[in-house]
Amino acid sequence: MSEHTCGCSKNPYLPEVATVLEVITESPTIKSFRVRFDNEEAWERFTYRPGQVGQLSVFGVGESTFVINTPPSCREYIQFSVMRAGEVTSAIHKLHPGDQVGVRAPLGNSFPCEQWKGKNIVFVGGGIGMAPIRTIMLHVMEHASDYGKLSLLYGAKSPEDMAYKADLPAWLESDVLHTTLTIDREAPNWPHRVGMIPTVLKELAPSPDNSIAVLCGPPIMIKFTLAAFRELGFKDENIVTTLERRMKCGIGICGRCNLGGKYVCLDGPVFTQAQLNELPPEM
Amino acid sequence: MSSLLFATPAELTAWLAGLASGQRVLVPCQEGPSVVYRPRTAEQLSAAGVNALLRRSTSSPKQAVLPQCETLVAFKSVKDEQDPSKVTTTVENPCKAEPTVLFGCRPCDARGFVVLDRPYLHGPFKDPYYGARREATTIVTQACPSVFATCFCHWVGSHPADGEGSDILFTAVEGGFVLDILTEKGKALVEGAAFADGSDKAEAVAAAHKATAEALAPAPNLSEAAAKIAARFTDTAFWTRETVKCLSCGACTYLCPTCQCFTITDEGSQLNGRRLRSWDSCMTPLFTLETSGHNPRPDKSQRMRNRVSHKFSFYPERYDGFFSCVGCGRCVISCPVSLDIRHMVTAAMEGMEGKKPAEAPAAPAEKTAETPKAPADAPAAPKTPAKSKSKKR
Amino acid sequence: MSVLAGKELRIVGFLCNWCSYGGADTAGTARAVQPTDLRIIRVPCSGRVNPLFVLKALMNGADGVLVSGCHPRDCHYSSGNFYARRRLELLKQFLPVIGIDPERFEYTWVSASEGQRWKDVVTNFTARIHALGPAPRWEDVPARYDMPVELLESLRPLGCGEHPALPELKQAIKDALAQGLEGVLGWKKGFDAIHAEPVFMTTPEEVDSLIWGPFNVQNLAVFLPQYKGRKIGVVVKGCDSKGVVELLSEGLISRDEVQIFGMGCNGTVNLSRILAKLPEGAAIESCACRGNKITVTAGGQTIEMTMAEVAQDKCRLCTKPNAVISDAFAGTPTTEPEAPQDGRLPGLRFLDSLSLEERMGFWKGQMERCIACHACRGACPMCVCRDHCVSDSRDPEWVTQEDTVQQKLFFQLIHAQHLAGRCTGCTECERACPMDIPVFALKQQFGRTIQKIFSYGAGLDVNATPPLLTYQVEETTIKERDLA
Amino acid sequence: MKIGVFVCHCGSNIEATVDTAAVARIALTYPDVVFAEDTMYTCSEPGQENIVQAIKKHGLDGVVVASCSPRMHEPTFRRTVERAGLNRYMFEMANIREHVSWIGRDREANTNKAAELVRLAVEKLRRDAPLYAKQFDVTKRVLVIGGGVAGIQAALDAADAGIGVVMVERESTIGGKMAKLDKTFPTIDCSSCVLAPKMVDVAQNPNITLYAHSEVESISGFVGNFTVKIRRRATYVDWDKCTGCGTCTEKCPTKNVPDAFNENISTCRAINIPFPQAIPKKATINPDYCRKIKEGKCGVCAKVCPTGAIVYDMADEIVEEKVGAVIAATGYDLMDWTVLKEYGGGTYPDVITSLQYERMMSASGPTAGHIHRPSDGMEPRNIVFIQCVGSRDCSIGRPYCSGFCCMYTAKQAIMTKDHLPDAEAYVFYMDIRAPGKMYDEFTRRAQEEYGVQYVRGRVSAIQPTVRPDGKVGYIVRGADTLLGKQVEVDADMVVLAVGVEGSHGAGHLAEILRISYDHFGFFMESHVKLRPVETNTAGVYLAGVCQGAKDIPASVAQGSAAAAKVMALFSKPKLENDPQISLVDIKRCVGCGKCIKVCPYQAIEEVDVRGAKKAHVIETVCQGCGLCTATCPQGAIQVAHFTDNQILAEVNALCQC
Repeated sequence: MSEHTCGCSKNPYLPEVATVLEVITESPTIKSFRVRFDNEEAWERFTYRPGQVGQLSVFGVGESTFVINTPPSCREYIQFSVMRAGEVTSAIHKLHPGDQVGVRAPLGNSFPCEQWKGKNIVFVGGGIGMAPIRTIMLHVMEHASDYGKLSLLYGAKSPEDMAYKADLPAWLESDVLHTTLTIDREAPNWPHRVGMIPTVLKELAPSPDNSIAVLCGPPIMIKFTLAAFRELGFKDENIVTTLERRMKCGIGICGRCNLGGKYVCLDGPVFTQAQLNELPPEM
Repeated sequence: MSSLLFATPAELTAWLAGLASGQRVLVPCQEGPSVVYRPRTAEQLSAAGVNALLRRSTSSPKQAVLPQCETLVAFKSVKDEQDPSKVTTTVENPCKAEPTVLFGCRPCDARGFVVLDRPYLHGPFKDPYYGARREATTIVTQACPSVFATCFCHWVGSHPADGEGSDILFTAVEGGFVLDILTEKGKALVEGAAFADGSDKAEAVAAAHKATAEALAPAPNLSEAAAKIAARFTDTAFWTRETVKCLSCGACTYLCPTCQCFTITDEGSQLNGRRLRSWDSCMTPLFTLETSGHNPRPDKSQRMRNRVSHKFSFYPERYDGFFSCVGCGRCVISCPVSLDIRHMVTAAMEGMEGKKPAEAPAAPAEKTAETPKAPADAPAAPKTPAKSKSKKR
Repeated sequence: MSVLAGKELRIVGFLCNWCSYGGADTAGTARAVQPTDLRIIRVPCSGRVNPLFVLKALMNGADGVLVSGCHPRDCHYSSGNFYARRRLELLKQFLPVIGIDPERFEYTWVSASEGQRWKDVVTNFTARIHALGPAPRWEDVPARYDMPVELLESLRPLGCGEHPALPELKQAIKDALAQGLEGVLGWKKGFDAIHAEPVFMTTPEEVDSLIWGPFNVQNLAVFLPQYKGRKIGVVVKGCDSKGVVELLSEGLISRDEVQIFGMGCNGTVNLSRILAKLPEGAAIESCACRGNKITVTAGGQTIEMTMAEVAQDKCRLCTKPNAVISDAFAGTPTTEPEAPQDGRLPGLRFLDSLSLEERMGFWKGQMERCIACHACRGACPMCVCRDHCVSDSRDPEWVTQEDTVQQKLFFQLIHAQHLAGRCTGCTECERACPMDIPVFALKQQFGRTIQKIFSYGAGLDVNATPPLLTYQVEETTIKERDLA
Repeated sequence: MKIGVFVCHCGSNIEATVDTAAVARIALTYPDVVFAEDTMYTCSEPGQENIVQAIKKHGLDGVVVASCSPRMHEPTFRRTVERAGLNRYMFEMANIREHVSWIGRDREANTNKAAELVRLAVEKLRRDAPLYAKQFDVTKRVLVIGGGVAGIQAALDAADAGIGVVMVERESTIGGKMAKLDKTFPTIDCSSCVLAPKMVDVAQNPNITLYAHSEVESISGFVGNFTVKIRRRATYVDWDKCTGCGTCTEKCPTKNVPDAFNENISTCRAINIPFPQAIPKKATINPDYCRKIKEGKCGVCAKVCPTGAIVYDMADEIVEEKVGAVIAATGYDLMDWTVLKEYGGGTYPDVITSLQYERMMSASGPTAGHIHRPSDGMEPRNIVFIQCVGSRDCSIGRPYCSGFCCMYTAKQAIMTKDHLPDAEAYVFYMDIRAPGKMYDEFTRRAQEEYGVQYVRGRVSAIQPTVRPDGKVGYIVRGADTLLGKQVEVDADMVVLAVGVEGSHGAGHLAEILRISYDHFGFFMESHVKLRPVETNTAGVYLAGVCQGAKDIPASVAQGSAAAAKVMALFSKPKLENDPQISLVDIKRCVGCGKCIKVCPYQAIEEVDVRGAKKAHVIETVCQGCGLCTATCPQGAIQVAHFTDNQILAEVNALCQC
């Protein structure tokens, strides 16, 4: 019985060492980090689907799960938008370009955009929830012809809290995407809408037939926006969202992120509302 | 290909001592009132003799394949001479396992490994550390000579002489032990052991197994357990009532041979540090506490609901109906408030014939007796209304 | 990162910024030559030094630790050193129980102007540590696995028969429920005849299931903080009532929300000792308790055992069998024996008989068996912050997740330190331990030291202030040593 | 994180016994250290500029300077890193001079120790977080407690600086002990001539609100925002109507009231005005003696009072004032000398205290300036002054010297010779303390010009005798250590220079002010040499004898000093707090209240957060001692810059075997 050493390259716990190429301060609490694997050969092999997540780690501090919010077509880097909240995210916020981090990706499932061919899609992003929305939206916009009418409703607390300021102009002028921006409360020289996302959504009143709703944001926002979508006639199986959960292994073994029999990190984080209704109510 | 061999206690001890020279031999050892698995050297084994080793262990042998704490990743960095801010980090994969013989565990422990194999090895991602140790470990199980009052392996589809998960199953008979070689690994282990043929003792073995099995109290029918316990999920009053006495200490999860949960934490610094995997318990609120302060399971009744549902409903739903509990009873023996999972399962199933989760009696909004709740800074978790849709089975 | 081998030892100093750090500066300015071993960590005040810092250092390779602050009454923050003096004196007398030589730790007072005195303090302390030599490392100490098994003589006759006043107690509870009490915590029969389990009785029928006897081992005070804001009752033995008193005195539960029912207790059993007398794992068919005899039929055999053989250690030396506080007390109180000369339980007695090195070996052996499940914390009525215990936190990170002996023993030290002056001696931590590790010995070491220094016992007076939360300007009962 | 390490040579102070270049090299191997160098003089102007450039060039997030003691240059370097744009708390120092290079000559050991101390500083810095001072608005008014000379001086100075003053005086008039004096040393100028104008200024200054016959009931809040409750004790006279005409005093039938102002050597009426220059010049009724109040009879004063100001059923009144700072100037009392049995313990009528003698000599005193023996009114021929009565006397636990008794005794002796030219004055003393300007000349003048006989020795006993002419005399037995022989004086009257202590009730006031005090009743200053008028409680200052025995010039100086401190405090528009304070994580706090019990400054209050009890730190009151952090079982309260993790990082850097 020879000593077994794990030659298997595919050790799901072993992060790829990557370098931070660029740090973009999106808002007082959100920064986006563009990273690229050091190992070029691994970088070439690396592919992912929109909506998949990755475990970004600062060595010595820990790992945390973030959606890869660049579309798969972008090959120079992958981007993670991180809101400062706890120990790991604060350590990430201290990173400078040139620092080394660990990346374990891709993990989890992705947005089932193949099934949306020919349908209208309503994207609704709340605060940091805009990160997963951005991934799938950019991917869908690249193949806009395959889909129907695309519209985005992006809400944040205040103008400073609005992320992706660099992309907003492009989204506003884009001919394939009808964009509406809103903030919770009145703010000086703010040209767009003011109001909570559910109320603005009801005003926009997108039609439910042949339409998919993609909805991400903090739990309280999802609760009311979901009700709004149902009021507008959207069926549960056409409403897609991503779940937030405490995660550690990210590969469905450590048992932490279970919702009933499903593991959010493996069977999710993307779920349709219909799937969620099947699972035990333990949000 | 079950071939029976016979070995006298002395022969078995000598054989074990021989194995100890080449590989790690884990045997149950008495330390104070508790029995734990410890590696023993050849001299210690021959001095102790096999009969002294045949004790029921207090904690499970899960340690053999999933240590309480191990290093998943070791990272080191080297500073660039010219530009010390430039650091090149290298990551190592210290995944190695020493060949091990786990001697003297019981059928429920062995089946515990089979239960752990499903999430650790048969999912889309294989766990290399667990896999390496699992492969390097040969399991020599003793068929239970007697049963404990807290044993209920027969509730969960097993029995005191179940060979599932074992490489060799030996049974104590008149004058020695009959070894039933079940797998290739088992066969490799007894190579050159020159044990006598034991096929003539087959009836004695069967008789011994039958006698032990009869000592077990009759088991309820748990075939419907998964659906019924899933239906019980929304009955918060039930879970609150059942967990009044629970201290939410988590001792049950640390003793359990099938608890798979662990946490990952980093120690040290980027220059020189390691990422640790260590056992974790779903019974502590920190298990699901999110950084925002929101906690889907803040109260012990929700945590116990998750623990029981995982073993008897979620796991079966995910892995073709197999329970993740092997009925060893350790959580019942060592619970400080003698909370009995058997009672919880049977009570949860009562009156749930044909019920679906939605139709479970909508319990009055029972004020959950739970520890001073950390004020959820995040807005209250949205309670998605129980849908009328029936649960697909 | 290490000391000069052979020349230096690892000595860690915690110096208060205002006086002692200044004193060290003055010594420096005066060019007062000193040995170089000491590494100084600056803290705002000697009161900032949590004894766990000292334990962390001594457990991880420090050969000596020195804490120095302002002279009493000179504290820049007026009372920092008064609290420090109590905590550090208590720590110093605690150290021997885990095999650390108390001479390796010292606290002293040096003012900013006493440069010469600081030089003498450092020189003498370093000499003392060099005389002691390098501290034994946990890796090199041979583990030992022997256990304290002594059976203590009971101070009073322990019984286990049916308690005559049980019906009276049940009636009192039923009346209270009738008057609107939401429920009363008690015990009922467990999954077999020798196990009892806590129950929250809300209906008269449930009250009938209340049992009172040798198997009522759980301390029900542990559940009280979870019922904050709700009016409930609790049935208490003598030791449990001390837990209730301590919770009340610290304001963790409010008196008007708890109704306390007491009855004379005749002692409870140690289940491991009963199970040891029965065939291994046998199912308990029946159990009869009469006088001081317990007759158990299991696995086809009938075994008789007396309370003297199987009673819990704490019950043998118990001096408070009747509730020290109660709203309703059923039956006549049992006789309360005089306080024993030597209140040590077997764990501490056994440790006292060992040498320092042997004690390290003892704890090493015990901690190897520990599975860090923290049931000892779960069962402790005083652990109200169990949901976010400092031992599970990363900020502050006192303990890592490694399962080494030091990390697991350090959790026990945190638990003992947090209970100093608060532990009521219910020994639930030891009973709840699935691996039967005598963890109560650490708490009792703090308890007896506090009894000796401050003649204070926890859980006896609702209006008492635990000794570590107050101070005397002149500590008559603390004999300080002077290094200079 | 990017850390820069600067190892200082400090000329040769460090370089002599520490290889700073090696320390810098080793520092480069520490985590997050991206720049390390050794410099000649880091604290010099070029040295600091070098740090600023390095921060900019390497984009440093934090700086470690290994040099001298942080008690010396931490503020300097904090300003340096602030100049370079970093937060001043992203900075740590390693003391490799006083704690390393200066105390040992073993270069190898010193270098290794220096490297380790730099490692401690780096590990702590890696866990430091930027801290920001908070701004609070200030109530620019000051409360002066005590209307003695120190309090008056402080009040006037503060009022002149435009600061609102609330003065609270316990007696019915300000002036304190100085108002009782006849003359003052060393110039023998009339005390009230000097003091009265200042008292009038206090009354007339629009910025000063005077509450006489009042006491401080309670003070809550913190520096910049104190809320003071003042109890205006009932005077039974409506001071708005009372004109101070004195008619009531004349007509009042109760004549046997012991006159506190005159140190009880005479009696006065139940309703009176303490002395002519009293401010406010208003009458007050002594309720313990007034027949109307006690038994409901009499009522003469109400009848005669021209303005009907008498209010027999007047009750105490609580008034609330908002102030930003407090100056305690509560003065002193004479200690209770009756414990000294050898001086008759208060039973001999002609053995009086210096203050009583002063009242006797005062023109506005009960004897209109004539010196008469209290027993029989005889003009004394031999007067003996005894020094250090209850001072410098360890046998009764009074070790300290009361400072100004030698000087006033010399003055009283001189005045005695003035009043009674042919009287003999003897002074028994141990050492004459005359340190001030023209002080020693003054005492010498008493001996040479006025023939006061100074006898160096202590008095062992005073023996009353009956002289042949039937009059009572007092044999004062003592020793003359200069002549080395026993001495006896047949004195007519003995004046004791009684030691001083904090005024009665000082301890209670200290607790209200949350400042410490010694068991003589003197308040404890923040630092006896460097901060004599400040206390450990922010916003509370001291002036005069309440802080320790001192004479009038020193008290006045401290009055001005305390006022100056208040002016400095109020000079900035907003008050900045020290950011090195504790902060509570309400998610972890279970509201057990242990931190509240141990906080020396009551800086932690219990608040209700969604129904749960939680602790909350008042930013301006917390002084950052960290006691709460060491007490909190679940680490829910952490003192910034000295959190558990920061100190643990240092412990782990040293002890990780």
